[in-house]
Amino acid sequence: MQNDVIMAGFGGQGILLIGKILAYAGMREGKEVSWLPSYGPEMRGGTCNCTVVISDRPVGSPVIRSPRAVVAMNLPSLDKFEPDLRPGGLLIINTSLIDRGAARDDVTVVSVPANEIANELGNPRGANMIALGAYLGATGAVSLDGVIEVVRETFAAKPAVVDVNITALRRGHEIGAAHAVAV
Amino acid sequence: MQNDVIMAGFGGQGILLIGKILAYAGMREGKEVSWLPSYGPEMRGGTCNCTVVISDRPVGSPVIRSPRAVVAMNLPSLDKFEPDLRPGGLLIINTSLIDRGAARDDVTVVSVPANEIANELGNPRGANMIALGAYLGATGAVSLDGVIEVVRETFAAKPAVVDVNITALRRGHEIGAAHAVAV
Amino acid sequence: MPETVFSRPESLRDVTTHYCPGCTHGVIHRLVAEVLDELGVRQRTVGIAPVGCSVLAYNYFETDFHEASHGRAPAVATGIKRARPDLIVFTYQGDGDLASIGMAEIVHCANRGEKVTVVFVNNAIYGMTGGQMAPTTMPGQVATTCPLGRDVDLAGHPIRIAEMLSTLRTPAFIARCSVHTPLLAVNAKEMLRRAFTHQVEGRCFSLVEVLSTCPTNWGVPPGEATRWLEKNMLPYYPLGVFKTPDGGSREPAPLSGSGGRSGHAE
Amino acid sequence: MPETVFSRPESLRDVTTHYCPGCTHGVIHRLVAEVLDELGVRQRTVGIAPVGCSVLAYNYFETDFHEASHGRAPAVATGIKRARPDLIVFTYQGDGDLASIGMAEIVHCANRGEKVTVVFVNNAIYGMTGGQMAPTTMPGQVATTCPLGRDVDLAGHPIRIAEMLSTLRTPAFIARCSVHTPLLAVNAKEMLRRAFTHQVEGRCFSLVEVLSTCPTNWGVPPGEATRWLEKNMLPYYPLGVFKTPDGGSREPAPLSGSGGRSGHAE
Amino acid sequence: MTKKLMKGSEAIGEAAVQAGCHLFFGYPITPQNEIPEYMSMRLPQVGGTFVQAESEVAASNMLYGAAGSGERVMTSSSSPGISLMAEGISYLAGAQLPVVIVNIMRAGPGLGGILPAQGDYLQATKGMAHGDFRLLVLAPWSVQEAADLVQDAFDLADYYRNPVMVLGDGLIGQMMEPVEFADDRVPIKELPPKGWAATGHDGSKPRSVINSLFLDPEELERHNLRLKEKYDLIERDEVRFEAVNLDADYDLLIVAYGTVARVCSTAIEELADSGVTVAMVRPITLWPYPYLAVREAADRATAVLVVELSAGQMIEDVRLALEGTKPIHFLNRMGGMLVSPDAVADKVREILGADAGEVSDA
Amino acid sequence: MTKKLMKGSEAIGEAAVQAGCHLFFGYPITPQNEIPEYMSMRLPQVGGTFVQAESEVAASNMLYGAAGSGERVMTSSSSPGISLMAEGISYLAGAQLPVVIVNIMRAGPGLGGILPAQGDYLQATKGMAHGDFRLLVLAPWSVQEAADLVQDAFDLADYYRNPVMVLGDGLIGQMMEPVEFADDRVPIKELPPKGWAATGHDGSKPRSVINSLFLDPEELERHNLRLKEKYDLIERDEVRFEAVNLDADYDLLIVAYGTVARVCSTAIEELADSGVTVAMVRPITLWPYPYLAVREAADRATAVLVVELSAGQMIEDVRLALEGTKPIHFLNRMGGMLVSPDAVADKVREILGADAGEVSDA
Amino acid sequence: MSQIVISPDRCKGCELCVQACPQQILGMSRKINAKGYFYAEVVEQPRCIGCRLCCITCPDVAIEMRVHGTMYHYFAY
Amino acid sequence: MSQIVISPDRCKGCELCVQACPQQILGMSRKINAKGYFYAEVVEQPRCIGCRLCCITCPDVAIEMRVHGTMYHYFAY
Ligand SMILES: Cc1ncc(C[n+]2csc(CCOP(=O)(O)OP(=O)(O)O)c2C)c(N)n1
Ligand SMILES: Cc1ncc(C[n+]2csc(CCOP(=O)(O)OP(=O)(O)O)c2C)c(N)n1
Ligand code: SF4
Ligand code: SF4
Ligand code: SF4
Ligand code: SF4
Ligand code: SF4
Ligand code: SF4
Ligand SMILES: [Mg+2]
Ligand SMILES: [Mg+2]
Repeated sequence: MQNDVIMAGFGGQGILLIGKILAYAGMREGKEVSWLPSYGPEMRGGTCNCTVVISDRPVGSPVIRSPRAVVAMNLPSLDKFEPDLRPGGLLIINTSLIDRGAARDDVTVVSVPANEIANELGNPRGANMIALGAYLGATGAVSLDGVIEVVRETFAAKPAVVDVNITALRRGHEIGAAHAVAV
Repeated sequence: MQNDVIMAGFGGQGILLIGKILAYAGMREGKEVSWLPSYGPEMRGGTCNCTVVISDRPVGSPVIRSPRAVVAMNLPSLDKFEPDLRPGGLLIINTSLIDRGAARDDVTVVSVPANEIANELGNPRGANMIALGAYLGATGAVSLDGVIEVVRETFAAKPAVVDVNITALRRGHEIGAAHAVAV
Repeated sequence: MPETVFSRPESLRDVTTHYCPGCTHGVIHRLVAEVLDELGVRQRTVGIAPVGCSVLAYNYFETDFHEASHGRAPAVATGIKRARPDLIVFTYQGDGDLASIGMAEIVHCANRGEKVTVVFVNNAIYGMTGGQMAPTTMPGQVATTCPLGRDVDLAGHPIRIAEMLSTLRTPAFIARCSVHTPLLAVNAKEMLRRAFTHQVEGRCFSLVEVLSTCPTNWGVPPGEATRWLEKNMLPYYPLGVFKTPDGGSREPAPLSGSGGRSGHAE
Repeated sequence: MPETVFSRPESLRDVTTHYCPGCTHGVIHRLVAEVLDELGVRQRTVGIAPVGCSVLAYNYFETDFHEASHGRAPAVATGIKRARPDLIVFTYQGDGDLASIGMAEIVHCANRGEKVTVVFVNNAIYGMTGGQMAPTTMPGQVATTCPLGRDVDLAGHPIRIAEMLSTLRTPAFIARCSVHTPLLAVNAKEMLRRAFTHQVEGRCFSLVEVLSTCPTNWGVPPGEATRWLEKNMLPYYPLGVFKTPDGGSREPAPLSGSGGRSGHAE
Repeated sequence: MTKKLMKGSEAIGEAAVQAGCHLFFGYPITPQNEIPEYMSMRLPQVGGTFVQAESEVAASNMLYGAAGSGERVMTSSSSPGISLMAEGISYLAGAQLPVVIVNIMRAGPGLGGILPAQGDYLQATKGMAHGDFRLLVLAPWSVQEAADLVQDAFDLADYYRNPVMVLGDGLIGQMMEPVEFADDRVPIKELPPKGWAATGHDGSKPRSVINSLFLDPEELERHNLRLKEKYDLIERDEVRFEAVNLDADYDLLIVAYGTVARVCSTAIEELADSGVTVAMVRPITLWPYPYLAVREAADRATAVLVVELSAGQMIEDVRLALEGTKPIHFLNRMGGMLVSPDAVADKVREILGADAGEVSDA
Repeated sequence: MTKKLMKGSEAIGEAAVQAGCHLFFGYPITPQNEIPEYMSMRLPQVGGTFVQAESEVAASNMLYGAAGSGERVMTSSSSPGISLMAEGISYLAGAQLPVVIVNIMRAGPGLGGILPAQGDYLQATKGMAHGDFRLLVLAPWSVQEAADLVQDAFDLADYYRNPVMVLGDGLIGQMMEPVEFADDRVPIKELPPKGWAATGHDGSKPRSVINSLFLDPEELERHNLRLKEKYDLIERDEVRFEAVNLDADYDLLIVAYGTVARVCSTAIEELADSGVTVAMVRPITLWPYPYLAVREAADRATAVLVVELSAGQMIEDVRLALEGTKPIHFLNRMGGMLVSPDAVADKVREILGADAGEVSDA
Repeated sequence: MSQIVISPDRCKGCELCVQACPQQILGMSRKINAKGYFYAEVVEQPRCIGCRLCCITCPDVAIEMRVHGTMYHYFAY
Repeated sequence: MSQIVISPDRCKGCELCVQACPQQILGMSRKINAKGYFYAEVVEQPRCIGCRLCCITCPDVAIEMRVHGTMYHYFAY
């Protein structure tokens, strides 16, 4: 049984970070994992994305042509990856920065106003955590607690950050859980 | 029918030059020819040599392992090439600078006090021409007149040099002719 | 009916660059393009892009272009100019490209006196590859290959290309300028105009070193970056003209009281 | 019972070199060997031979050696010294090797301030390959790749390495000397001693440029060659110390009345 | 021995450090910048030395000096940078210096692109530079294997006194995967002391000269023959490959290396689900190449499929192995495009559907 | 059209000049110094340009600029210098620039020696540098052929927009033989104008950009595919070889190239005198390689003998050609040592004496 | 009298022009443009003195200046 | 009192020592040595002032100097 997801957005939205946290938590749960960032010209400004695979068996291709899930944090990302999503797959859309809905009708769509919520929580940089939470809620790819553990360690240095991010994770998780899917 | 010869001596004795003249004359007589100089570390001081092949058929290997003739203008050259000479081959020794005779008894030896004669002729740098003459005399590889022609052209600029060199060639030729061999 | 007194020069193609927000590569591009327009040489100009953030310069200038291998633009320029002396040839190179891997090529291109123009963009960092130390990186400046800051005891001091090349005997025009303020940009344009003019008149090799910002790899916002350059780079990289073709040679003489020219034994 | 006051130094192996008669490479070898003896560092010295007539230097010195690729001896030296700082490391390089193909390596080795010593033998020609033009070849000097003499309009002026390197900010000892007369050879030995001493004391990079003859490719007898060097090279290649580690920087300042450091817009 | 999630580039760096690599000389180039960056941070912590060379040319020659001094040294680069090391690598091989060279391949030719490719296979295995010499070439397919092979590379380099290249691609350099390092790793070879190193000369041992010059042709020929003997030994003893499904009875054999082999393994699993059995030989040493393994595995298949991210490079070695005994099919992408498991599966079905005897389309 | 006695290096230079080579960029290296020296004297006489580059790296990049400007340009070097051009040559191939590169091979690896060898075969034909590209490689066996091939090289380079390498050895460079140049030579190809050259842009034609960078992988892949198509075309149309005695019925086939083939031809004549008939295929294009010719010629022989001045490089292509159909024997010298006609003859007798079916000793 | 025209879609939001304007009449919009940047806009056109410093500063040639009637230039450019 | 010893077989006949000797007491032999060079020899040993310039000049370390008793050095070396 394998979970894979492409997470994408503007550089600076903390996309690569949530991907790493997800992979790390997966490893902690004894799963086989791989994390692959996009690299190349996009790095200048533009968009960035990463592919995370979490599986019970050794990970074959770390490159996923048609992912089981896509987390789109901005419009270019949605335009780029929505078409590749597997039929029946999961599409998480950050409605704060994306003013269009999904074009696909054969996938589960979870709309998350990540930036708005983040601002509410007084943690404007936490939109990525909300999206991650939503992904976890919808897929259960790894346990929320496991991820929270990793977040604690990642930001061990700045306890303040830890708590706001955990709150963000939980808020996202609730939203995602409401659309729980099996992918 | 093929003639080939290795000519060797100190750098500065004009070895490469007489080799070129021989090859050039051969070409003029409609023969196939090749001229191959030694190159490499020896160029610093030390000895130098060249291999000339004159043949009726296209020249195969321009490198001759066991030559039909050797012209040794100094001791190191004699030591180096005498052993390679073909049985029955021709060995020309410049006795002015070499105080030993031939070690081989299965070859025709022509002893030429090239430097002495050159000095006699008031042409101290002409030892090489005397050796070339001797080789021509002994082998008839190409005609003396042909070579003289080439010498005329080669030194066209300095007529004085032409005459002394022709004289040197003739003197050498006489000596060589006295030992005429078929190689 | 309004007159447009400032707009995109003809020699600069109307495309969005891939440069980061506030990166002054964009300013330098425009200045070069304006000079080409004003000298009326665009149609016979061939540019040479380096390997660096400006690797795609060939997409930005409205002239023919060559994309050179890393550091070798001066050799490519030599090839072009020797093949077609009628062309106006310029290289556009970063500090890693020119001062590190391309050191031999720039020194020899300058020393042969190739009649080309070199636009040397010094941003004290390897931009494109993600902020590694350059030969021009400032002492103590943090870069991804000197995480604790450049240690001059291990990596030496920053190389000053304008100073070094101006000691060569072969005539040349060599200057350093900056674009971190508009007024200095105006001066930079003047330096570029002089450099290209020397080439147009077939006079000599010309090189203009332009101090530039790299907000992304310096890790500061563009506004900060201009102040960082002012504070850290300007004192070490003085602006001005270092060499003119008729200005004679600028190499140091032996220190007095040393060996001297004591002649023969007898 | 007579005392031998002059004989072959221990650091110089008792073999005949392949150098041409009168070639001063031999003198320079002996001077370096004498200095190694006198400093008592032979046993912990590693030399680096270039590609050039001195390619076989490893056969002539009684020390461990590396044979480097053409022009890269300073990089090899860097590798050795960084691996074994306790060793005394010197390169022995010709002018084609160091000033042409090896330009980037010598500039960066000097600029990093590698604590090695470079013996730079400038004979204004490519000796080993048969007399082609070097970056150091004199204007008008005939070489096999400039049969009509070096044309400065096409090949530029000779590069003065000592001058160029002494403009780098990183501390170093840089000097130029000659061995075409015995007394100058004595001075050359002194320069070499100072250079190696700086290394032994772990102080800085050091380079000694030694003017040398190439009778074979200059096409003159050895005696002539010393006079040719005196007449043609000395005036262009002044002897002396150009830089000392504590002597401060020697780069030229901007020419006055140019661009200047005009600050911000406001 | 705990698992860490590491980027391939960092795992390569850490593996080198733990293998006793004391010096690193390199020049930045995407997609392997994280290797020099990691080393610049890590080596000083263990008393080692990191030097950012002025170029790859310089780096390869710094390697020469440091390796000649008896230290364990490494450099890393990507395709164009490796080409710049060609002369230096020939010198390293000629002087028989043990060094580890990592090439994280990107797409070419020329500046090309920065995405993964396998276009440097022929360069690494056959024509790296002038003169007769060989590099050992190791090709990892995962971050863990990259780490393991880097450590083995140091042992092999020291044992054979020969440069060893670790040939990965952009994916290996950029992806993160769990890695673990043995706390008690032992060298895979008995390693003699480096008496040949040039570290000073007090007469107690013969003078050390690190050199590749032999002006006397007879001497140089003897040197060439000694090298050839060494290479023959390596070809005999160091061939490595991984076999997938060789015990099953399969219709088709896939030959692929590096991350591409991983994509193929996914395809093989998918095919298995749909009842098609496919075997794979994954060369781990690209030189020496597992000719025999490929030949024997192919003997039991009806056809062979070679999958590469190149115009067709390793396929030459497969041809040499098969000597025309089986049809060879070819699937490739180039320019940074990747082969997908589906593409492999489809190609396999197409081949098996078609007449197995068909002429190779490669 | 008169015969002149010329050194190979000079003949190569003169041939280039007469083929319209306008610029030469090079750096001295034995054993081909006479090429740059000749060009430095000759080019100015015809209004051309000679530049002594600061290095081979620079030379290959000057070539790039001059070729990109639409001129006929050449460089020459020897083994170590060619290795330094690796990156530059990959760029030239990637940007599809027509240039002629002469490599007068010397013995390696590393600094090696300065005497003749054939150790750069695999480099020239397979692994010259990073990325997927090919060079046309022409191998002359006489001074006259060297001159002719250099002139053809310029036509082939222009026609295919691809670098062409003329691969000779120290003998070709140093020996003197009679040469003649046609007064009225016509190009061997229809040559279109070089509209692609970057010579200024007045809008009358699309902007010219000489480039090998394609950051978009799909674009780069298209570029790689276009290159591959070109190479396939060259393999189809440009194979050249010389056949000796193929019409006779022979026991053994020799495969050799360059001056070595000449030595073999002498041996073949000697053997003929003693009643032994031996045939030879001499590849003139090393890439594209005459696989078919070698295969067909071998079909009629009992065994094949490959003779090389290397540890065994071209023999790989012979293996690819023969696919195990015939035993392959190998005779070689290295380090600057040369094969003698006698050695070849002896080897032939030994093989024919022995059981033709014996296992290859290569 | 001078008029500054900033093209929102060319702007990358670097704010250098804002910093450069001696009249402090440039500011950043609250809206994000197609590229995802908050772009610059003219806040108080009338106070513009037509010095062109903003135009000269902009790395992306996102700023044009038009003139109605004639105007005096502070410096040649 | 100084004694100059020239090794004929090390000498390459460059004549630099002859040129260097302030006393003009060195000359070239008429004989050729094993290497094929006319080698240098001391013509007038007694007039040698022990300045060592010949030794310092010789590129092939073919010249040694021995001293009988003590002697004054013109310069340190
Ligand atoms: C031979 C080679 N080595 C290394 C690289 C990787 N590389 C690309 S750009 C660059 C440095 C760019 O820095 P700089 O020249 O300062 O330009 P900037 O990006 O700062 O404008 C490097 C090392 C390469 N492409 N080719
Ligand atoms: C890469 C490479 N390029 C060229 C050569 C050929 N080469 C050998 S020595 C030399 C120049 C030597 O001149 P210099 O450095 O001045 O030393 P000198 O012989 O004058 O002492 C050259 C070009 C080489 N061996 N390797
Ligand atoms: S990385 Fe730096 S130099 Fe490159 S575009 Fe961005 S800011 Fe400019
Ligand atoms: S060629 Fe010149 S440098 Fe070389 S050994 Fe002879 S004289 Fe000395
Ligand atoms: S022209 Fe001057 S005043 Fe007007 S907006 Fe621009 S900077 Fe401000
Ligand atoms: S300077 Fe240009 S890019 Fe920057 S904010 Fe102003 S208009 Fe936008
Ligand atoms: S020591 Fe002085 S005086 Fe005596 S021989 Fe030598 S040079 Fe002449
Ligand atoms: S200097 Fe030395 S080599 Fe030259 S002649 Fe005198 S003794 Fe002989
Ligand atoms: Mg930079
Ligand atoms: Mg020299």
